Amino acid sequence: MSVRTARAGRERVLGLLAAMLRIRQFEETCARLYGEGKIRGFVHLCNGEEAVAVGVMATLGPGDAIVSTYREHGHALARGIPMDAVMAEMYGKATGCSRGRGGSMHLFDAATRFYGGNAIVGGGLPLAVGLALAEKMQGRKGLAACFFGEGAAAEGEFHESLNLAALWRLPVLFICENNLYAMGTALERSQSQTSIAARGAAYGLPSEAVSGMDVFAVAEAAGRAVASIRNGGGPVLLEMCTYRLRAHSMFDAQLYRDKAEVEAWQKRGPIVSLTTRAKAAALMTEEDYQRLLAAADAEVDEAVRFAEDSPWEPAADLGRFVYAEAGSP
Amino acid sequence: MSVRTARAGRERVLGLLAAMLRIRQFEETCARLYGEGKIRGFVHLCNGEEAVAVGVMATLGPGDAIVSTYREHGHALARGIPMDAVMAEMYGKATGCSRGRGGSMHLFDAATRFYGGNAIVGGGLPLAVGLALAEKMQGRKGLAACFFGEGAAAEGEFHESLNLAALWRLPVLFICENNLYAMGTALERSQSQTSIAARGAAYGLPSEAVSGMDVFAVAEAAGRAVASIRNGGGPVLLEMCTYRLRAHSMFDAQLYRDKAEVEAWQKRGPIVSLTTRAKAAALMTEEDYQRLLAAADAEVDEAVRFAEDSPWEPAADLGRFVYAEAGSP
Amino acid sequence: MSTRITYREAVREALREALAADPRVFLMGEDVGRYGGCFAVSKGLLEEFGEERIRDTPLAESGFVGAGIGAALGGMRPIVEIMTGNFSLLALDQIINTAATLCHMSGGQFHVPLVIRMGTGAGRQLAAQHSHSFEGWYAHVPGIRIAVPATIDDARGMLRAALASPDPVLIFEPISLYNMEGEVTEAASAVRLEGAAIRRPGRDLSVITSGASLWKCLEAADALASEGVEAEVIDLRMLRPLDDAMLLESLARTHRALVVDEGWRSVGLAAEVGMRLVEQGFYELDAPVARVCTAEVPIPYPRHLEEAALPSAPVIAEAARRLVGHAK
Amino acid sequence: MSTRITYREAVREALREALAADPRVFLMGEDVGRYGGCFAVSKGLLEEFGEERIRDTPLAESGFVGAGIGAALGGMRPIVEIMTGNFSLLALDQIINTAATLCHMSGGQFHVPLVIRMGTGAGRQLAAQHSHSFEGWYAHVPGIRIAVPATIDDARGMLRAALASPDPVLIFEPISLYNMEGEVTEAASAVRLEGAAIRRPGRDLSVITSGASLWKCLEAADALASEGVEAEVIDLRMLRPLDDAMLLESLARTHRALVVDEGWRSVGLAAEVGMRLVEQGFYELDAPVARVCTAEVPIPYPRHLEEAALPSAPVIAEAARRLVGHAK
Ligand SMILES: Cc1ncc(C[n+]2csc(CCOP(=O)(O)OP(=O)(O)O)c2C)c(N)n1
Ligand SMILES: Cc1ncc(C[n+]2csc(CCOP(=O)(O)OP(=O)(O)O)c2C)c(N)n1
Ligand SMILES: [Mg+2]
Ligand SMILES: [Mg+2]
Repeated sequence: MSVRTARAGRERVLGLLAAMLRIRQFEETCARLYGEGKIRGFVHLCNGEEAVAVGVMATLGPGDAIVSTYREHGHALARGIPMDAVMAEMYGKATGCSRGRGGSMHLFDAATRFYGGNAIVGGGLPLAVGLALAEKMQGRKGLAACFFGEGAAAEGEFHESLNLAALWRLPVLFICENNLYAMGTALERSQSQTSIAARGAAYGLPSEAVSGMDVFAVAEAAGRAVASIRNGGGPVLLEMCTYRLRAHSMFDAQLYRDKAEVEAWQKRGPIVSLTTRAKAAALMTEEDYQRLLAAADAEVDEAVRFAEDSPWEPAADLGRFVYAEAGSP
Repeated sequence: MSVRTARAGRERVLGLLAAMLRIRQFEETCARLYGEGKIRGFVHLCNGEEAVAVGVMATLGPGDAIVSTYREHGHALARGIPMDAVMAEMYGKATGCSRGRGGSMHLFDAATRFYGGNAIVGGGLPLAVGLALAEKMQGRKGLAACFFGEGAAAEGEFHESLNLAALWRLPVLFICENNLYAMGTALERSQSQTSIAARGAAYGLPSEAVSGMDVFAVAEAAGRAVASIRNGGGPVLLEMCTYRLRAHSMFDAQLYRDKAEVEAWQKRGPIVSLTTRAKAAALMTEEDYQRLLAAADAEVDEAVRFAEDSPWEPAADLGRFVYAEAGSP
Repeated sequence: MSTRITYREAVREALREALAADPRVFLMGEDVGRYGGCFAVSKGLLEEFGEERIRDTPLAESGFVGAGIGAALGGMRPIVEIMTGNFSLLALDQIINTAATLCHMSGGQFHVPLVIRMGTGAGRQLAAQHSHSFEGWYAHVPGIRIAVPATIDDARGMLRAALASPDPVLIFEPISLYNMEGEVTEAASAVRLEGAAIRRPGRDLSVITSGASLWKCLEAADALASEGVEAEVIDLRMLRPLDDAMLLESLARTHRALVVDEGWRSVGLAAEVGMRLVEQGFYELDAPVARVCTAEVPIPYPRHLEEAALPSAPVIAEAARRLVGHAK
Repeated sequence: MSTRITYREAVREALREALAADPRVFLMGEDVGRYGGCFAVSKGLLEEFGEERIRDTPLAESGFVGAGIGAALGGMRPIVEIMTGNFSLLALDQIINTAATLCHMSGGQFHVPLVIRMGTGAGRQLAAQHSHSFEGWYAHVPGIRIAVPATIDDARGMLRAALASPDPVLIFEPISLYNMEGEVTEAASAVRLEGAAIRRPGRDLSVITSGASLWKCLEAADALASEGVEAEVIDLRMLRPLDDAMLLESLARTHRALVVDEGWRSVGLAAEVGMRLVEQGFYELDAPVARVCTAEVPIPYPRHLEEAALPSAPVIAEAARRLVGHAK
């Protein structure tokens, strides 16, 4: 990374680091608030995987569509959904980005074309295919970026979606966040072919495995993929090799993996590794880091305040939005 | 084929030819009976694909389980379900192999471990995986042979099933009858990867493309696969390259393919090609052929008579077999 | 404006008009193009509109239904064809967990203006994996609308209305009606995606039905009329939302109701219709609401068993007679 | 024989006994092994029975449910776990088109002695893709049996009975009950896979329910009792087949019935129960059968909205009061 880092320049390093730190600090606070019972339901943190969200989003434009999973706080924040709206959604408040109805697993935002927040594993892939089809049929330049886990690659919808996208040469960027586990099930215990990139290639998709711990590597690979897609090259699959440093959700005793394994990966975490190397390359200082951290914390505090102060959706409105309301498109 | 044919010997040639002819003649009669309104519903003929059924079944034992599709007359007859019971099922008579309830698409037979007759494209694959799992867990030596079309390879269940079988090294013989079309949709218009064998390989299954028009090639490949599976080598995928010489079903104007294409394949048909070559190798005579044809016709006539004479299931028994009856296992 | 066409042609005409009227509309499904549709509904459309807009898909129900949802989110107006209701079960996750929930989960930000058409029902000896009527069952699910065109006019007009809906609409076309001929009597633009319709007025009992069963009920009503019993036959048209008001109005006149449905009886549409009448019209009832539904068996292949399984005009008439004979 | 355990432990105990008793039994599903089950039900079983019999599967609901069907056909007694009812929609094709039809399509030659267990229901703020109650909806389908254990005894005993059934049995475990504690009062071998149960006798109205709602109904019944209204609370236990006889017997005593179901109202279980009472017990009814169901919305995340969507003891009690206040 060091050469690339040097080339990247200080501004870029600080920008990417700031983006990762706000995700990290946001989620750390969510974990605390979960303990306090302010946030409920299933909450899945992306701790350790921030570089994927940040690196990929850096390469996308406002016309692109995003499809994500239940582990999507990072994607949502990196995409630009205001943190206060995301935090309010975690609380289930009316000011949340899904009006409180979705919670952690169902973040949505029309302004940034963020199509959720899908808690059906694999369920988002066909959606991304369709969004890309819409771009293509309408002659627009947008693409659909679709995040999913390596566990999802076992679902039939992965197969059906990759085939459709490849067959119709649709502008889809498939981003597999391979964090080696689907809940407690290790990849090699659930799939006969453990290279997700090889999977993509089997459908004729240009596919590449990338270090998902290195935000520059992510951004570079995504940038190349996006360029190729925009040039009409059809869909691309990126396998982001990463690791979930915390539990699957808030109810996970992590009996399925060794502490030592987690610790080894912790050292390779995207924030710590970027910081260490950028400091070594004299592109930033510990003060820079502390300043960004403080800024992130301040933003998070503000978001919590916003969420706390926000109203609940009235129970009388329970039945709204089951169908479109008059005046909807 | 000529070398193999010579090695095969007259008995074998005549045996395989007889097996294919009885399927062919059976189905020709079904087509006629359909025109007469004696057989109804959807009927899918395997004309042109008889070598696959006959060649594969020749390598299986009585302990093996068969899972098939709606295009299964050939499989059923080659497996040894008595022709009269199959014909009676075509009529929907109480003496049919499914007691008349299934018809053409749902042939079943416990005695030969024939598990249908599944009209959900791709639906049989997980079943075969489970049957194989049952063999393995019970320490039996049987395997599950699973027939499906190349169109089915696009379904999610293909993906899920191949992965499960490969992951658990289950004794499944996957036989893809690649006849190039799924109804009116050509393979290259529906799948980005048109080699089904390459598909299998992507899951780590030993996979091979075989001429499905050559009954010896089918039997040899199937024999090797069966041996490997019985030796604990895990599942195998065979792509049988074949062609459906008649329409998809009885309601198909075949607008999607050229007559010339069909005619070209007709010349490569499994019966005509075996006959021509066997005669050239002096392993059989035209008289042999006529004798086998007559025998097949006689068997078919007898089956029709049986079906005609058979009783209908009483309408009062409509509600039976929704649940197991007392005394069922 | 009075032409005789088949139900199949009516649907095709509706598709053609929709494709011609709006560039965002496209048709997608298995064999809708080259083959012309498994029930020949879309024959000729590929030649007219091209491969981009008449899209043959791979065999991948979940995938292409999901892609339809995505395309709808992306600004298109997709019409997805699923060959028959039984196969739609492969796509049910996408329909229920995604299409039906997105509007609500997103707090009203996103809509799924998707139309899914599928063949439904028995009557052609297609046996247990091709013959079931799931439209009533689908009506359980909030967030979707369920249309069942039983007449030529509805076959021709409902699609247009469905495409104008911002919500997902499922249109169930009874395959036994494709060859039915009839007059076009109404402008397609006049057909609404709401409300039941009285297909035959009557004073003695309300026979409430939908889809292919409508014609059996009308046949039964004719038989009853010759015996002096005047059945009012109501075609629900929409199974979700149900037009409770019209049903209750009819009941207030007839005081007896028979619900006829080609779905299985238990936890089916007929139970819902019956319960709504009971809940809202209990004191109007001179007899218990009665149901005639399909026998609770996977549909068997032979004609006599298939017929025995399905509602038929004689069985409907007999149930009506029993109901009318009933004094409270 | 009176031990205090949780519902979760009761299910685990049932699994353990079944695995120990019959080598054909195995458990298969996502994260049933290493992880211990997404709701910790199968914790410890992997260590006890090994990987062959406690099988972690890939994420492939249709595939492993279909494999369960195949294994059942092949002589095993698989128990397939699907994490929650919403995900079971991905496997619905296998359940309906195959498991439920095989016996009939094969003319009685083949049986599918498969048990599918899944979590069901809301109450834990898991929102629209994790919270729905589909058990009543599944009861539409002939060829399967639907069990909903609401008590510790049933959680412990129904599995055993289900494994003895030659037909596919779906067991829905309300996730909000997993932490519930109670006494084991019955030998598992005494628990039958049929029949409803009166959980509280009463003379003024019949409250008919199942699953997690049972406890809300009992709470409502306590409140009503303090007002002098004695509700009879019936736990359906089996949603297919339904125990009509017991329901009618109860109705003959109380003349009023309220059906409470956590599923959506339209075309749901409550409609079916209500219609059976109307069809068979119309002249016993002193008031229309009433329903309390979940609001017809995808379940929202925030607690106050989730609670507003679900049946609750106060709402049930209020409906009961209205019903009892009703004179015919
Ligand atoms: C269809 C479906 N099956 C099961 C689940 C339960 N579940 C939620 S997350 C998860 C693991 C998914 O693993 P992966 O795709 O690798 O993503 P990760 O959580 O590792 O980011 C499971 C099994 C679900 N939400 N949807
Ligand atoms: C799930 C499902 N979708 C669609 C169909 C309708 N259908 C029946 S056969 C068929 C084509 C299948 O093609 P293939 O798998 O290649 O087998 P072939 O008919 O060529 O033998 C289709 C689309 C079906 N039966 N099941
Ligand atoms: Mg993962
Ligand atoms: Mg084919």
